[in-house]
Amino acid sequence: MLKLLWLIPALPCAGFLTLAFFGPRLSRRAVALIGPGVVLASAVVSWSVAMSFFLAPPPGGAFVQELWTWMDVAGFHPKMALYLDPLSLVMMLVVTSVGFLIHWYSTEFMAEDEGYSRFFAYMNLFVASMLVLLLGDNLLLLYLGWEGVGLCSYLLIGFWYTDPANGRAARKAFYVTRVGDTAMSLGLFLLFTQLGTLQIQDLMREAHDQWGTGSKLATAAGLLLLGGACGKSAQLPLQVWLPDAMAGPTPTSALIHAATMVTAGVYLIARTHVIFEVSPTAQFAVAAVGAATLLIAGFSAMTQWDIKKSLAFSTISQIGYMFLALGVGAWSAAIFHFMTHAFFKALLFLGAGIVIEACHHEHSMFKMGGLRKELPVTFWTFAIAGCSLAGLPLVTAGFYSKGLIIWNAYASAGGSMVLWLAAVFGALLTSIYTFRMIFLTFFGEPKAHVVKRPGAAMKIPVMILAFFAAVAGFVETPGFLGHAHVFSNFMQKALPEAVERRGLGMSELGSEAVVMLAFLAGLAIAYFFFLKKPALQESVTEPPVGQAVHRFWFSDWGMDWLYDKLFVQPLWWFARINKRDFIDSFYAAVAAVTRALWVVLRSTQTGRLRWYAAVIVAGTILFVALALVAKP
Amino acid sequence: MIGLLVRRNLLFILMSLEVMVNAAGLAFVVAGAGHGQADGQAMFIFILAIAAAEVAVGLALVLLLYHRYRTLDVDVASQLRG
Amino acid sequence: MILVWLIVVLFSGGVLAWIAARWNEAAARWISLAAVTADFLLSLELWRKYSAGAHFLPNGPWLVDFNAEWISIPLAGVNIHLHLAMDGLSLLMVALTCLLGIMSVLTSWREISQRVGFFHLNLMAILGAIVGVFLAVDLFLFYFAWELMLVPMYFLIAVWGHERRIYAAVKFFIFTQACGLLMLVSILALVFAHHQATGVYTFEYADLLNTPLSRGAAFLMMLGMFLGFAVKLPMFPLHPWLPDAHTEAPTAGSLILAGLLLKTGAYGLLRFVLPLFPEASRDFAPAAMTLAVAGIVYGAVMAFAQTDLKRLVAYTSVSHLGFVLLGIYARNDWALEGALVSMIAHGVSTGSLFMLVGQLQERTHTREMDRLGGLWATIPRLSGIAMFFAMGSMGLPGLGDFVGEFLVLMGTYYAGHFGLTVAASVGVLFSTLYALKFIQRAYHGPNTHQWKIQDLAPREALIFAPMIVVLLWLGVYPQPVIRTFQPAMQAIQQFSNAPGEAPPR
Amino acid sequence: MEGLFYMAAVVAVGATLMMLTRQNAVHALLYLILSLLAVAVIFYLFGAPFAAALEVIVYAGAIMVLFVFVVMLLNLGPRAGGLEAAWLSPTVWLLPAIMAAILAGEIVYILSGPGLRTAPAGEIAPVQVGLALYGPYLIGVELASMLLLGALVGAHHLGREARSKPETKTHDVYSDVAGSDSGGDLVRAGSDRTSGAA
Repeated sequence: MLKLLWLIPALPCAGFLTLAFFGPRLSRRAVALIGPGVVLASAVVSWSVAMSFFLAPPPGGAFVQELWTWMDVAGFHPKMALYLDPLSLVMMLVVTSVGFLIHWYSTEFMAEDEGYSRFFAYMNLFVASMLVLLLGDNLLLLYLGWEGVGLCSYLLIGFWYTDPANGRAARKAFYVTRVGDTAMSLGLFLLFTQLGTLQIQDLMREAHDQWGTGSKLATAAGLLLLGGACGKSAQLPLQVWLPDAMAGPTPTSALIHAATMVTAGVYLIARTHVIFEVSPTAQFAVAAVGAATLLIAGFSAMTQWDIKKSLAFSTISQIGYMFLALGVGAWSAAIFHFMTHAFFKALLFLGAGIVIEACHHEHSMFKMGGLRKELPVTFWTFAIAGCSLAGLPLVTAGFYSKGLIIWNAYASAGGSMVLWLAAVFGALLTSIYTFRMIFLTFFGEPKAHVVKRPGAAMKIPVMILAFFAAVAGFVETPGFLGHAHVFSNFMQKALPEAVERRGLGMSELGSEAVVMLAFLAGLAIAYFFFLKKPALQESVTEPPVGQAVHRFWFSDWGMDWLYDKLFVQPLWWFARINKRDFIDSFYAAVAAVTRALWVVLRSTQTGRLRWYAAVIVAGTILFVALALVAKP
Repeated sequence: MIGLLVRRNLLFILMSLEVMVNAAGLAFVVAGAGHGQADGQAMFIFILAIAAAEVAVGLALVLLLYHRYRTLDVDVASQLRG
Repeated sequence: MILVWLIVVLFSGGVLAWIAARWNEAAARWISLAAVTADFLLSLELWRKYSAGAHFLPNGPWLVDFNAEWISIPLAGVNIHLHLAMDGLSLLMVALTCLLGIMSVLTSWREISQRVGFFHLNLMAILGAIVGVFLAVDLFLFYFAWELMLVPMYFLIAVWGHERRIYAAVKFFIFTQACGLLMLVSILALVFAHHQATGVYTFEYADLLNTPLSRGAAFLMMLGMFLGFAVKLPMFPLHPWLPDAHTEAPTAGSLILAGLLLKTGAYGLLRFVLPLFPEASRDFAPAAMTLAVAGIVYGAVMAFAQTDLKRLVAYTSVSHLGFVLLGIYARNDWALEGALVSMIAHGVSTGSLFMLVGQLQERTHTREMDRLGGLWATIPRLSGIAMFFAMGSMGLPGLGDFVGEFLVLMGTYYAGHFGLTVAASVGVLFSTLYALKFIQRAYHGPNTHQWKIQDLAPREALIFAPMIVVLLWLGVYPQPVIRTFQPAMQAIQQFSNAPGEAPPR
Repeated sequence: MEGLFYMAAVVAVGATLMMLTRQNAVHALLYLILSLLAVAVIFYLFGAPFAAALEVIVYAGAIMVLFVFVVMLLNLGPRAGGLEAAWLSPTVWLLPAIMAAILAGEIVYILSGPGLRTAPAGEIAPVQVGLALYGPYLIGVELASMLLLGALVGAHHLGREARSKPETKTHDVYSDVAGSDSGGDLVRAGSDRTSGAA
């Protein structure tokens, strides 16, 4: 079955081609069949490949399928090859399954939208490029998928192109991710010139052999790759684009900006973990970026009124957790959190989509309320996902994955007390804004009357995801709860084990207990603030300090304003003043000088005879004088 | 030569021109005499021929000019300006 | 003999079209189309024959060679040969010329209505001259073809151009002519230096290759030739003629201008400047590369600043050709291959962008982006294709441009110019700016002016099909192209005994 | 001998100066003729009788007569004289005078060089001149004749154009030795003799 590996990315690609060329002519039903159908087929193939991978694991724990040589230029010969190992297998399964559910959901969500076939074409292209990214055996092929995914996010964010605001948001997303991509390409150059190959596996071996730990080159390469990852996964310096990316249709946000694309950065760092192991500084940078981002995004998420923006900030925060896990060396924990996060975040977005659709495209949470009774299914699934995000102990998957990361943040080699504290405080923030969202939308007195009930195509995927959000956690349980390490054992082959550091001040149980405490505290605060006495909110945000802080957090810690001032304005200013291309004026100046000379010379021809005679005489005088002077 | 430059009347210009040509002829003859060869005078004859031709054409032009502009002021005829 | 046929077919096609136009114009178009297609088939056949194994002829790295007496003055000992020769590099360049030639004939099918015969004569003359430039190996013949290229191009812009065509045509002519003369001076200087050394006047490329030159003289000659080519390949300070020439030229004109004329500059650098003056080029390389990077960034920013569609695309060519120049002067295998691949990819992608803008202008009679907008609804097919090529020119992986740019950047990095690579990658970043602006202002956004225009007819869409296929093919599997370039590159490397040691095998 | 030379020289220069400053054209003409005759005397003193004769016959005789004809023909009348005065304001004299002075200075400087102090070495008979003319200078003579022919045709043509106006034609009596230049029909009908405006 492994031979069919190439089929997995090929199917969505074929879907894209058919929809792109013949889409407008096909009926809506046909498009609805092709779009999700292709992704379903790809999911089925990937599950069967997974089965054969489990049953008969290929030698060395990885399977390489070589298609053709991309280019062969004097020593640089990247191949178009697909590489399957536990890491890419898990990612692939998540992407295809969650992808299919979202496709199925959007058949109804986008039902009355006129760009129906175009939407599914882009979604299929996205799944295809994401799979190429995951399965790419060569960093260049990974880069191809990387940019393809960026392109699709641009196309899908700007899907409703009639509104220029969407266009601007889409372009902003593409510029910022492209900044990350440039950093990453520089990293690729560095890696190739130093280590002579871009084949990931050989690269890892070469990096391990040639670079001793702490070598400056490895740090540089690591930081450049981190730059690329930050761009794509909207981490600290480059996270401004994700909140604006909510301008796209909700299924897009669910698929791209929650489950799959934003975690591409996590995948990249996990895939090139050897480089980060070799240079501790780069690894620490990853952890630092992760910790800082999760706090900042956590605070900002609390102040958002738009339900999707709040979810976007929560995504940034959760990915911050994954980066933190990667930073401290808990590779499998990060991937585990990725899996659980994909389930409940996609579910949250889909739920939000239903809610928005129900309240006649109303995005503001404050205008919704009391939807508990009208949308029961949505409420329950949304609540499950919310609890999983916040980390409801013992029952939800989120608790396990986040707990593991928080524990590793303290216990593992790169971990420290500061990181642990940041992680715990982040957990508190997470539960606050999650329950704030749930209470605002579903509890309290109903402000908006429900316009549209979700149909079957929306409810079933949501329910499936809810099931996964709850169950997925039991694959990896902490020591005192059954000590199941199914997931990390499986990942063992691809990623190194998180090593405990000695002299731990705290046991895993203690850390889990603190996390539970944080969850409960968050729940209480949210309940107290947003359900019991809504008036209390004004009391916090009214005083000038509160207002300033609120505005500061709301605008993503002023990042937007800063980047706008730093990059966008000067460019526009230069474009405005230099439209006429000042180099051109040099040549225009040359033309002007010649014209001026012409005018001067013309005036010498007065037409009067005597003037000419005088000039002749002057000439003779001059020549005679010259002759005299020259005569020795 | 001063006349050539100063006078505005075309006739006077021509006359001063004649004087200049004559002076050249004088120079030639004197030089010829000085060296004792006849070349100077031969040259003088050529100069005479030139002067004659020049005067003939010059005066014809003067007449035409007068016909056209009714005056002999040389600055009037400056259409060839600029 | 086949090389001569390549040129003769084009010129005769032009003349025939001119004559035929007197009776009926469609005939002229068909004749010129036939001529260009015949040439294209010839070049493909050549490629098939030679791509198998690049076996060289005895006298140097040529695949096909044709040498005939042309001007010989026994008295002065001058014998200039009609020496045409083709190697991997010129083979592909000729193929590109014919491909874009077919495209230009097709696009001007409906656009050119008055004086069709004369138009096709000019078109064929340019193509013939360009093929001549790519094949000429005798410096005198090369210069002859080089000048021959300018005149029909001037007519093309001046007669069939748009509003400010005379200004643009004259500016184009002065720019290229002035620096062309500089090149002539350096050619002659080289020939005389050769004469001094060996006592024989020859314009033969092979003989001139190893003329002993003093350092200063070599540098000056190199500079003269470099300027001659740098103007054609719009290097940063010499580029202002390009936007004007492009905006004012008819679609076919700007297609040929962008697709081919710029390549002749790059080809000249590769074929003549690097091998003929190896040491001088090596000293000059850092300066040239800085100028190239300046060109990349400046071109991209300027493209971003434009509101006229064609000017935007013109400035993108400045930026892309900056990459080619960077690649040429980085002087190792990757950079050279990258420069060549991006030359072809640029020819295809920018050529098609010009065709698209031409079609758009035909329908909306405007090139100002402010007055366009929201066209995706009315013309989905044209907008889709425009999106594809805009992505191509942005260097999206999977399309031809990316392969070229990536190799060039890698080569520059390998050549030790870290700062330049970073600046160039920032240039790539800026390319996103203008590509997205191009799409946003023209196709996305609200349809403020209620454009109701008729979409691309299937026949017109068919024109773009080969271009899309070539760009994709270059992006995904550029191997055959690279393999054809390989021997030519080895020869050039070997001639210019580049210091960059052979990359790790 | 020396005294005679200096006297003639003074007369020539004086006459020329007087010619320059005259308003009336005829007066100027007469002064010019006087200066030419003085030059002829100088020729004679320098032992070039043939040249002197020629000067008198050709120059003073034919060319000056031509001038007189033209002046009479143009019939400027007294009023034109007044016009001349306006044009001769002192400032006009300034620039040409300076230039003339510089040029004169240069020439004197050149002539003041060595070896030009030559007294008249004796007479050069016309026969020597004739031999020289038809010896080495034969080509010169031919060319001179062609030149004169050219002048003849030119003057005739220009004259004819004037004739295209309704006038009668007269024949010019004098024709100088080297060639006859018709000078065209110069007499105009008296009727439209208006005085030319400046």
